Order: sequence, then structure tokens, then C-alpha cells
Amino acid sequence: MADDPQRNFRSAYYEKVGFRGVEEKKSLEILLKDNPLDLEKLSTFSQRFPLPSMYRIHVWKVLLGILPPHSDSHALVGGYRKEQYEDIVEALEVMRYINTSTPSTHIYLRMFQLENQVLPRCSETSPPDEENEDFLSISRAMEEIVDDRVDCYWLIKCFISQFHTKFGDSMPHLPKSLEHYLSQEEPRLLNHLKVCGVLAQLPYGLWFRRCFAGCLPESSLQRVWDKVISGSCKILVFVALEILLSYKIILMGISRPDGMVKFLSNIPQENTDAIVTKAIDLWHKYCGNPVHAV
Amino acid sequence: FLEDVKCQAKAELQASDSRYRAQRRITQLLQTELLQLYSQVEVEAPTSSTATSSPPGGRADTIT
Amino acid sequence: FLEDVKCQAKAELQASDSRYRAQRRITQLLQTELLQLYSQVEVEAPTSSTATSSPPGGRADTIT
Repeated sequence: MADDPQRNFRSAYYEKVGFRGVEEKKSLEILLKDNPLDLEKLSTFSQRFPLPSMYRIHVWKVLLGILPPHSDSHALVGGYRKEQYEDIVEALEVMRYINTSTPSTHIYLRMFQLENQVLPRCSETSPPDEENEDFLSISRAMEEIVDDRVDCYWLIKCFISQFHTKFGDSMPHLPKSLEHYLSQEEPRLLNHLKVCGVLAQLPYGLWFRRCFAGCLPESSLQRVWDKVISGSCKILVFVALEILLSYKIILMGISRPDGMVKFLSNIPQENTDAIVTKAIDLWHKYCGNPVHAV
Repeated sequence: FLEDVKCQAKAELQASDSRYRAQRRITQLLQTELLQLYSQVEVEAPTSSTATSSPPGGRADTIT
Repeated sequence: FLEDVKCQAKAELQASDSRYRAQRRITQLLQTELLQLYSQVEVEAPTSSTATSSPPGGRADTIT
């Protein structure tokens, strides 16, 4: 396949304009007509192109195993998922873990804890730890993307579970990887970060454990999650890299580590779409476009 | 032979389903029991229960 | 094709089982909660509870 670094920029551009997007949408529609669905092809599609928003939730559910590959099982399995959701909510209400005023993200957390047998005893009241905060952060973002509560809970649960199973081992290596690519792209900035002693303190939790939930607005975030859900955690490194590159001038002007961390933890929300587009381009440049064209 | 596989699959699914329904009935009984017990505790010791033991009503707030 | 049918059946069974497992966890939690509450009722009102309400000791066994 021809190496064309411009391609994804263009596809993102045409997606907005509507031409290229129409073509991609059609090929996705063809894939979605398969029975059973070809998960590999769906993953490849979603690695290469942004998912059209009208199909995003459906594709995510299939890729995360919430719905099985056989489309004629979707109604049955969807019904099971709904029952499971309702059973758990009901039990938590009866046991008074939740009530009508509990925020939905906290309901999801309790549900997740119940299913994973880590629901704390009622009397043991502890403030949420870091892991809970990661969960809540991802939940809040997912809630902005998904309207249906049943879908939302299942997507949060399976997104987080799949992320830990698939990428748990890679997580500790991502900061090193970021350092490597930064040395390729902008050694001066890397040097500045080293000199300031901020390299070890960058907001890796926000970037990698939370997959940018609470960092990027949902419209940009979902394009990153398309890649994560379809099988890449490397994309996270490139989004982080692109954030550093985009704010290079500001960062070069800060020398205090805490100032830099503060800025990076609350980046401006204006041009995040461009950051994500450039990050995806960089990711394709270094890691290659997935083969098997659609 | 294919019919055979399909039948077996169907039977397995039904078994899983009935296991679920049985468990669900148990849950419902326990839930009723619990609700009853909560109201009993509240009636019998309306003040001491809120003071000494975990108040049933307020638990959801602990995490916020 | 046969594999295909088997795969489909397996996916359905897994989804049904997951629903069952959630129910199991719920049952366990409810049981723990009930046990705790029973002992609390006994501590807080050792005499009145045995007199006015059904005895806490015998009821939990009937359900399990």
C-alpha cells in the first residue's frame, strides 16, 4: 500500500466536507451487513478511519463484545444485557448503596464494583481512591458520548476491562515510548523537560490510565477511543506527543515543573480536534497504516 | 447433525436461563426480607440506629 | 458453517451466563447484608425483637 502520510488528514478533512466521508460510510455499511460481523475488518476500518458518529456506539459495542458477531443474536443478547443492568441497579437500591439523587457515574462505579466483587461494605466508608477516580473520569466522558444508560454502563465496563486485559502490561512502557518519539520529533523540547526535571511527573495518569478522559473534550476524545477500542494503545502516546508539540512554545517558557504539569493537565479546549488529527497522522507515520484495505 | 447441534445449544441456553430465573427469585425474596428488616430496625431504634450504626439512607453519599 | 452455529450459540450462552453470575453476586451480597442486620437487631433490641417480630435466627435458613 502506498505510504501516504497526508491520507488521514485528508480523510478527516473530507469527513467534514462530506465526500470522502460518504465513501467511508458506505464501506462501513457494507461491513455491518455481514453476518457474522468480521471483527478483524471492523477493527481495521476503525484503526484507519474515523467512525461515522451514527455507527460509533454500535461498532464499539461489537468490538468490545457487548454484542456478539452474529447480528441475529443482537436482540437476544441486548435483552440479557439490559436485564443484567436492571438487576444490579435494583439490588443496589434495595441495599441503599444508591438512591434517586446518586449521580449516574457513581451508580456505574458501584455496579462495576458489585460485578467485580469489590463493593466495599456499607459501614466501611472510604473516599474514592485513585482507581475509582480513573473510573469516574472515564464514566463522565462516556456519559457525554452515549445517551442510553444501559449502553453507557456496558461500554464503560467493557472499555475499562478490555483496556486492562489488553494493555495492562504495556502501560508502564508508554512514558518511555513517549520520550523516544519526542526525541525524534523535537529533541530540544525533550531536553528542556529533562533539565526542568518534569519528565517523570508528566500527567501520565490522565493521559494513559484515563485515556485522556477529562483532558480532551468528548468530540475529540471519541476519535482517540475509536483507536483504543479497535486495538491500539500506542495512539495514546502520539496524542500526548502531539499535545507536547502543539504547546512547545508555551512549555519552553515554563521552567517550574508544577507549572508545566498544571498547564498540561488543563490544556485549552479549542484546537483539540487538530491535535487529535495530527496525532493520528503521526501514529500512522511511525506505526504504519494497518494493511487490509476495507 | 446440524439440527443436533442446534438442539443442544438451545437446551444449554434454556438451562442457563432457568438457572438465572431461580437465582433471580432468591434475590427477590432476599430483597423483600431486607426491606422489611430495614423498616423494622428504623422503627425499633429510630435514633440509635442513625447515630451508632451506618444509616441506611445516607450510604450513597459516602463516595462523593 | 457448523463452526459458525457453534460460535453463535457460545456467544449467546456467555451473555446469559454473565447475567446469571451477576445475580449470584447480588444474592451473596444480600445474604451478608441480612446477616449483619440480624445481628444488629439482636444487639440493639434483644428482647423486644424476639417478642414482637419473627425470630431472626430461623428465617435466613429457609431461604438459602
